[in-house]
This record gives sequence, C-alpha cells and structure tokens, in this order.
Amino acid sequence: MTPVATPFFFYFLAALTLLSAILVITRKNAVHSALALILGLLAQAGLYLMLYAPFVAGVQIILYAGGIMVLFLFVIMLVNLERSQKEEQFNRQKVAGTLAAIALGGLFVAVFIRGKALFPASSNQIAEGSNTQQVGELLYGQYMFAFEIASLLLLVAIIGAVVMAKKRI
Amino acid sequence: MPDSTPHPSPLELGSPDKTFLDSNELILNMGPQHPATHGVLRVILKLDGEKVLGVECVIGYLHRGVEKIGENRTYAMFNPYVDRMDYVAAVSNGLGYCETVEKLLQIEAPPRANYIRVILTELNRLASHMLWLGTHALDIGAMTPLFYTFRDREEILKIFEKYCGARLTTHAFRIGGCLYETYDGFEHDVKKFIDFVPPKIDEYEELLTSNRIWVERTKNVGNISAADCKALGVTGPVLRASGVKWDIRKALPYAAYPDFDFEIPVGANGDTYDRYLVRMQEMRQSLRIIRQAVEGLPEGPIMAKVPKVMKPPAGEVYHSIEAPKGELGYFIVSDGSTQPYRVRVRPPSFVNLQALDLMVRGQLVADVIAVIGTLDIVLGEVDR
Amino acid sequence: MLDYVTSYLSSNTTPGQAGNLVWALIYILIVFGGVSVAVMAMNWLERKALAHFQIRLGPMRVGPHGLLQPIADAIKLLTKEDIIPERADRLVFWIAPLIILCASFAVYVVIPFGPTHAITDLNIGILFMLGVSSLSVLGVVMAGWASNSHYPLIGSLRSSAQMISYEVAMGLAVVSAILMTSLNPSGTGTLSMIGIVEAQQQQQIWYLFKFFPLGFIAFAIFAIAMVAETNRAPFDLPEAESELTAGFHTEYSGLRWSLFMLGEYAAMIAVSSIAVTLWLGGWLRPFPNALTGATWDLAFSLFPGFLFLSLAAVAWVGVIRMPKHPYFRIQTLGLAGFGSVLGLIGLVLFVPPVRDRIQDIFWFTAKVAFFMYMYIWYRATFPRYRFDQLMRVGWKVLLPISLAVLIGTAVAGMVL
Amino acid sequence: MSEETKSPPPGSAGEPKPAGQPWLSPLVTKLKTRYGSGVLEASTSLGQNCLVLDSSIAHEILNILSEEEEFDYCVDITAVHYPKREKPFDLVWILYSFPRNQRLRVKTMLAEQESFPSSIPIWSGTNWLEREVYDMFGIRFDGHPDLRRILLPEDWKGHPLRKDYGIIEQDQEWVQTNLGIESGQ
Repeated sequence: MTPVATPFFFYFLAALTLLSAILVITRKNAVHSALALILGLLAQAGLYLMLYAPFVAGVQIILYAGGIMVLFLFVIMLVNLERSQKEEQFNRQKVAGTLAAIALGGLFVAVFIRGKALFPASSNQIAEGSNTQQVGELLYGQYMFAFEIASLLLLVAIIGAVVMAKKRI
Repeated sequence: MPDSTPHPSPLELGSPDKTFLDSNELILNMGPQHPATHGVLRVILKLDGEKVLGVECVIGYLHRGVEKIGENRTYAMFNPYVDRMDYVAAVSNGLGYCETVEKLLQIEAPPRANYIRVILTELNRLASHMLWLGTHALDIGAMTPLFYTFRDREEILKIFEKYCGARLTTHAFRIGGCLYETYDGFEHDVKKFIDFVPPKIDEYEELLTSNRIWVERTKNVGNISAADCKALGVTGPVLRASGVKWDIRKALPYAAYPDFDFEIPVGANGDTYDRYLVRMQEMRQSLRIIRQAVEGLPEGPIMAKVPKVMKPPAGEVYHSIEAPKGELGYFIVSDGSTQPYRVRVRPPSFVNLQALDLMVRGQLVADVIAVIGTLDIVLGEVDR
Repeated sequence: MLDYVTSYLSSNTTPGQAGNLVWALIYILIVFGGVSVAVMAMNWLERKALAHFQIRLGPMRVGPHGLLQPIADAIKLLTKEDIIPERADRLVFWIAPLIILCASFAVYVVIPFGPTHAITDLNIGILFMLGVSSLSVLGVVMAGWASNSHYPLIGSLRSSAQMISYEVAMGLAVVSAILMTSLNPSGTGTLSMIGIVEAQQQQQIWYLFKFFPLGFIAFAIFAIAMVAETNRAPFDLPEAESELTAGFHTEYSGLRWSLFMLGEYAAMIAVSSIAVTLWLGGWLRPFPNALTGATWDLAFSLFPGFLFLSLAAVAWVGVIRMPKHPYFRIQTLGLAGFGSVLGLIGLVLFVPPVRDRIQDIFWFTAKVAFFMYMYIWYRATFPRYRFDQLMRVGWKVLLPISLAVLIGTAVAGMVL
Repeated sequence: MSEETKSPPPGSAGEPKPAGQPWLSPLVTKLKTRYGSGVLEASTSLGQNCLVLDSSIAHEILNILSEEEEFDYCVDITAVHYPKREKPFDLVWILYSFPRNQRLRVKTMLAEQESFPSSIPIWSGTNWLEREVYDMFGIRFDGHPDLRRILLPEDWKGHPLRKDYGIIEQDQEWVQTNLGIESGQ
C-alpha cells in the first residue's frame, strides 16, 4: 500500500493531539475535559497507525479510548458539576507549572535539533502485515518474564481495588 | 399480629442536595405519566443505586368523588357509576352494588338472574385476568402475551356487547336481577368460548410458565407473607398466593356460587411467580364455574319484584364480593329515602396498593414494575 | 486516470490494500448506502415479523404491505421538531448520537463481504472492529449524561455497565476463534477478517464445528453477548420502556433519535457480521465439504437468482390476490412494480460474471439475515432480564465458560 | 342536591335507627361484663352484627377484638356524617375474622374536632384507610405517622364527604391557582 498525503495526516493528527491536550486542562467542565482527552487519545492512535503499528493503535483505542476513559467519564459524570464549576481552575502553582512545561518543551526541542543524528528518520521499515505477529513473538518470547510480572501486578491491583471499594465482601 | 412486619414509616422526602455519589441516594419520580404504572399512579422511589429504599404512592389523580355522587343519586341512578371504578371488571362492580342494595331492600334475585350474573361475572374475571396478564408480561418485557390475551379478551367483550350492548362499562345488572334476558345463542356463544379458551391459556403458559427469564424475574420478587397480607388487608389472588385459602365465593357465598363446584388455587411463597400461577389457575376455575352455570341455567323470571320507587328501610348493610382483584365491598347507609344516606366502596386495589411499599423494599427498580403489575391495580378504583 | 480506475479490477484484492482511492470511495459509498438500506429494510422487517408473531398485521397503509413505511418514518423524523432540553449540555447532547453512528458505521470498513469485497483488509481487522464498536459506549454515556435527567442517566449507566461486561466474554470467545486460525498450514494465526475466513476455507471447516463442541460453545457465547452488546431484547434494559421509558435516549427526538436507531441497527448488523465471519465461514457457501464439485458450485451459484425470482413470484401472487377495487389500484401497481424489480434483479443474478461476483456477497448477507431474524425472534419471545441477573449471566456464566473454552481450544489445538 | 332536599331522617338525634334485633353472643356478654355501659348497643340486622361502642373505650375493644377474638383482618374504615346530631360522626370499622369466618361492624360516635387513636398498631393496613377518612371527613387519628390527604390535593380546603359540603362545591381558589382555570361550577 502506498501511503497517501502522509505529511498532511501527520500534522493534522499532531495538531489535533496538541489541541485536545490543551482543551483537557483548560475546560472548566470535567466531562468536556474527558471528551477532549478521548479525542487526543484517538488522534494518538492515528499517529501509531502512521508508524505502521496497527496493533498498538488498536490496543490504544480498545483500552484507553474505549475502556479506561468510559470508566473515567462514569466517575466524572456522577460528581457534582456545579460545585466543580465554581472551583478555581488553576491553583497558585500555575506559574511554576508553566515554567516547568516550557522547560520540558525546550528539552524536547533541544533533543530533536541536537540529536537528529541519534534518531535516523525511518531507518527501520517494519514489514507490513506482520506487525501483530512480531509484537506477539516479542511479548511472549523475549519479554515473557516482564510481561507476566506486569500482568501479575495488574491482578494484584484489581484485587486491591475490589477489596477497597466493597463495603462487605 | 406479632409476626407481621410493622408498616414501614413514610419516606422523608427531602430534596437531595447532594449528588448520589456522595449520599448514595437518589429520588426517582415514576409517573403519573409512565408506561408501567397502569394509569395515573405516581410512585416516588428512593433509591440507593438501583436498590429501592422505599416508595411512596401519590394517588388521587382520577378521583371523581364516586361516594359523594352516590349520596346524591337514587339507588338505581347510582348503578351505572360503579362500573366506572374498576373499569376492566365493571360487571363485578355492578354485581356487588346490586346485591348490596338487594340486601338492604330484603329482596332476592331469582335463580335464573343469579346464574346469568355468575356467568357474566366469571367471564369478566377472565377478561380482567387476561388484561392483567398481558400488561404484567409487557412490564416484564414479554411483548407477545399482551396481544394473545387481547385477542381472547375480545371474545368475552363480544359476548358482553351482544348481551347488553356495552363492552366495557356494561351496566349489565339491575337491582333485583337482570334487565335483559339472554339473547338467542347466548349459551352457544358461552360454550364455544369455554371450549376455545383453555388451549389459549396453555399458550400463554407455554410462553411464560417455564420460561427461564420469566421465572427469574418473578420468583422471590415482591414476597409478602400471609400474616402481612392479613395485617394489611390485602385480598384476592395476592392473599391466596401467600397461602391463605380464602375466597369470598366460598367463605361467604353470594349469588349462585353455592351451587357450583370449584377450587381455590393457592400459592406457597407469596411471590410474583405464585401470584401469576394462582391467577392462571383462577382462569381455569372460572371456566369450570361458567361451564356448570351455563349447563344448569334454570328457566324462570330474571327480575324480582322490586318497588317502582326504591325506598329501603332505614338501616345499614355491608356486603362484599370476590372481585378479580380482591374483596370489593359496599357499605350503604339508608335513611329511608330514595337516595342512600352514605355509600362507601371498599376498593380492593386501593388496599392492595398499600402493600407496594412493603413488597419492594430492598429490591430493584425493575422489581417495582413487576410488583405494580402483579398487584393488578386499576387506578379508577384506587382513586374512585 | 482511467487506467488507475480499471487497473484495480484485475488486482484481486480489496481496494484498501490495492491503495486505489477511487474504488475505495466507491466501495465506501456502496457499503454505507447498503447498510443504510439494510437498516431501513430491517426496520420494516422487524415491525412486520414482530407483528405476525403477535397476530397483528403491522404496517399496512404506506405502500403495499407497508413497504414504504420506513421512508414515511424517515420523513417524519427528519421534519420533526428538534428538542434540546433546557438544562442539557448542548455540545455533548449534539455529539453523542454522532459518536454512536460513527462507531457503528466505521466497523464496516473491515467487514469482508467476499474475498475481495471489503473496503480494506486490516492486519488487525477483528481488533479494530472490537475497538471501534466499543466506542459506542461513549456515545451512550454521553447521551445519558447530557440529557440532564434521571431516566437517561440510569439508562446510560446500565447500558455502559452492560456493554463493558459483555465485551469481556465476547472478546474471549473471539480469541478462541482466532486461536483456531493459527492451526493453518502456515502456522501463524491472523486477526485479519479476510484471513480468518480464508483460514476456515483452508482448514475446510467452519469454526462453528471445529473441535466440536468447543467452537459451538464459543459461538453460542458470542451470540448471547452480541445481543447484550447491542442492547436488544432480552437484554434491552437500557431501553426498558416499562421502567426507564426509553433509557439513554429518552430526551432525544426527531433526527437525533433516528441517528440512535440507525446506529443501533447498524451495530446489530455489524456484530452479526463478526459472528458470521468468525464461525459461519463468512462468504463461503453452505456444505462446502459434503457437496463438492463443479456441478454443485454451479447449483449454489444459481441460488441467489432463484431466491429473488421466488420473492418476485410471492409479490406477484400478492398482486393477483389484491382486491380488484379502484381504491387498491395504487397499492397493486406498487406491489407489481416491486415484484418486477425483484424479478429483474433475479434475472440479472443469472448472468455469469455477475453471478460469480455476487454469490459471495449473497451468502454472507443470507447468514447475517439469519441473525437478524433471530434478533426479532428473541424480542417476540423473551421477557427482559433484570439488571443484576444480566450482570450475573455476564460475569458468572459467560465469562468462566468462555475462559474454559479458550483453554480447551488451546489444548485441543496442541493435542489434535 | 344537598341535604336540605332530603327527607328529614327519622329519629330524634337525626340518626336513622336500624330495625335490628339485639345480638346475643358470648363475645357481647364478655365485652358487656368487662365494659358495662361502654358497649352502647349490640344488634344484628339483615344478618349482620354490629357493635356500637363509646368512643373512650372503642380503641381498647378493637385491640381486644384483634388479639383475643381473632378479628385479624380490618376490611374497611369509614365514617358517616350526621350533622344534626350532638356527636356528628359515626366512625365505622368493618372487621373480619379468618378463623371464625365472621364479619363484624364496630361503630363509635365522635364529636366535631374529636380525634381518635389510630388503629395502625392493630392492623397496619389501616394506614391509608384512616388517611382517606381524614381526607373526606376531617376526622383526625392520633398517632398516625403520616396523616395527610390521600385522594385530594394536600392544600385542598374542605372535607367533601361531610353533609354540609355540597355536591357541586369545589375549592375554587385551589382550582384557579393550580390549574389556571375558572372552575366551571
């Protein structure tokens, strides 16, 4: 498959991600913030697709946009919105926060400019069509142990959450 | 009644200033316009998530002052009004009223009139139960039985229409007997009907009785014990489903009921499923009564000697019949004039509806619907 | 440019894989248009079939046997006043139906109606389908919240809880089918929708019958979960009209409400397509093993044409039985026209090139239609589950069974 | 048609005197020995038994009827208004005993503004029945947990089943403020 209008889609998705990220922190209504976050996550999934990583994109949609964010929305919707609307959007640390963000951004730009040599553009083209298989082989081959440890950790977290949330077991 | 649950105290219905994430409580208003409240019943539910903490019924939307009207009409003039109370069982209402006034006048309807009364009343019981089944099943989500029951109820209404010209508010009986002689082919129609219905009842049962979802939705839902039933005054199929073998047709017989052989179906657990079974059995028993009545329909007059101007001697009388929904009673005080001094109707739906709160506490919202359906209320009768 | 267009015809892949934008666009239009028509047809069929289950006639007035009823409904819905509740969140209220609609239509991008009849064939096809269809939960939650009313809120909470729970069992059932694809001669499984059907072709067995009864159980779990996933009877609690009036879309009316309906029916067709693809051999014709040979292939390829001809015959019988009264003239003409169109389609389907290209689509559609009929049948027969029972069925019955089936399939795949 | 057009009820107190025979039964004897003149009348007419009790002991007797005499089902509570009488209200209980298969009517007379102890502790089902009596007659029940109007709107004025409330009478003000219409009466 020959890619079509790649730069356009890249900048479009990147802009969408940035815009929605900004909306997430500037919206007063928490539900709107959550929706903006979902939009950002979907745009990110699009970026993954452009990187020939469809499996990661699919997982991004299923887990983040479809699963986690729905639970997020659930909680936010049950919170009293009127009260949260009256609260102040940013606290006193906003200056420090902005500075930190600018510093981090500067760092990224510096790395991008200075370290161009470190990250050669599109050096390793992954064969299309076998991405999922490769992910599978890596996860269940080379990184088996780490993967299983992570699952165990998640299991413990789930049990912990159930124990904490339930009034009586 | 030491072993009955004390009646729950009324809800404290404050406006919920907290969201229900904070307080776990949610006030949900159901009705008066709601598809499952069977009319203009308003139920205020206090919920914890989906669990019901309590309900409060707001009734009276259909209040027409039937009792006041009764005091201002002559005995005969009031007769059509009673049909408008429980409008799906108008014949039963009429029977109860006519018999009460007859008691006051100390006259008795002739046997043929009594047989006709029994046939029509039992047909009406079938019609009422069919309507109940259809709407109850629809509430629980089974759409199809509704149309089946309406198809078969239609046959009953056709018989009513041929007999007295009206289908719903029949005004079929008069004080002292029946106004109309049976039409030609009445017996044939009724016999045809009682042969036609049993397979149809089997059909309903096929759809519901052993349907897993139906059983899960109705078993152990809205349980009420026999002691609670008696304490709350709940009568009719609800009481019988709790295991009390009590039916006014047997306990204090009226009309021609002593002549017939039938059984009183009872349940064991007093849950919604038992009430369903009891009513299904009652439909079959009604068919049995109708068959006996139509086969033994005596000849003779259909009207007792009733004075032109009805002036019952001063006195008072309470008389009740087994309406499809429970004990339907009339308490009439006469002062010797042409109009009753006081007419009191004891409506079964009104008293039964009171049990709703007890039956749904601790259950889920969906069960409230099932329980309202299983109580088989008619708001025309609750509000009068 | 013309070369660009015609070059695809010989490529023998989906337009997406061939990278042919023109054909991709054409396919998108055909598929989305087809789905919209199918939704309308389903609407009519549901009302009609349900009516006949319930000894009624159903729509009879608009067109012969109410055939034009969906169009009349559409016009009514489009011209209806558009109401937004005063204290609703207008933006979210606006987007919610669109999300549901987009989510259920985007799924069709990867549905294979035939070996080359799909918009595209994604490497992660089935994953994409599950992912995108799970996004419709968002629409439900947003609709319920934005209406700012109790019934929709409870309805949306119920339905999102329900959809999330049943997705788990559904996903596990899907995984056990995907596991079977790895038993291919090539040794690697696939997530591609076309690949899954081709694997069934290569293994010469529909996964419904593979490792009997394992495949069948997985299929049954999916068939139950998909009804719950699309919020249909007997799992239609979110829309339980006797309790919550209309659930999450209580406050919606007119066009936006019709978008919900469109999304719901499109999702029903979509999940049925997944079931057909995974377990019923997708576009493969029935009895591929028992009735083999060129003669049987020809016989089965003639089937679509005959079906349409017989439908035309039914319509014409209806025309003959119509009362000969001026009042019915338009109705009779309409039915005759409809019958003629059906007959014409039937004749066209006998033309060899069309026949060869269309029969895949026909068998796929026929299998999906079976599921749609089942949907109607369920609705006519079953009462509604209660919420806790529904959750219990999802988590305590379907989930363990599907896990067991998954393990069983893995073991069977290793041993056999 | 209000009570003016009615023929004046016979009897000096304005109460229709039922033509009943005295009712003799162990129950009556027992109550009469225990309460003496508190049991004003025990009659049976048209095959129905009726006890007329003094309002001061009626509640106690109801209790006894429920606990000792197995009248475990309170069929109905209602009232009758006799405006010309000194104690204008008859409060009527209709009781039934499942074990005895017997019905019993208990009456007591109440003065205007006189309240009566609620029977909810005896039969919990009397809650709504008492509310209806309150709604229609304005008789108050002491100890009732929720004595509000039940069929009429809560801020309605008047008690419609009293004889001085005409058949076409209405709470004009309520109709106007709540329904926004002139009542057509």
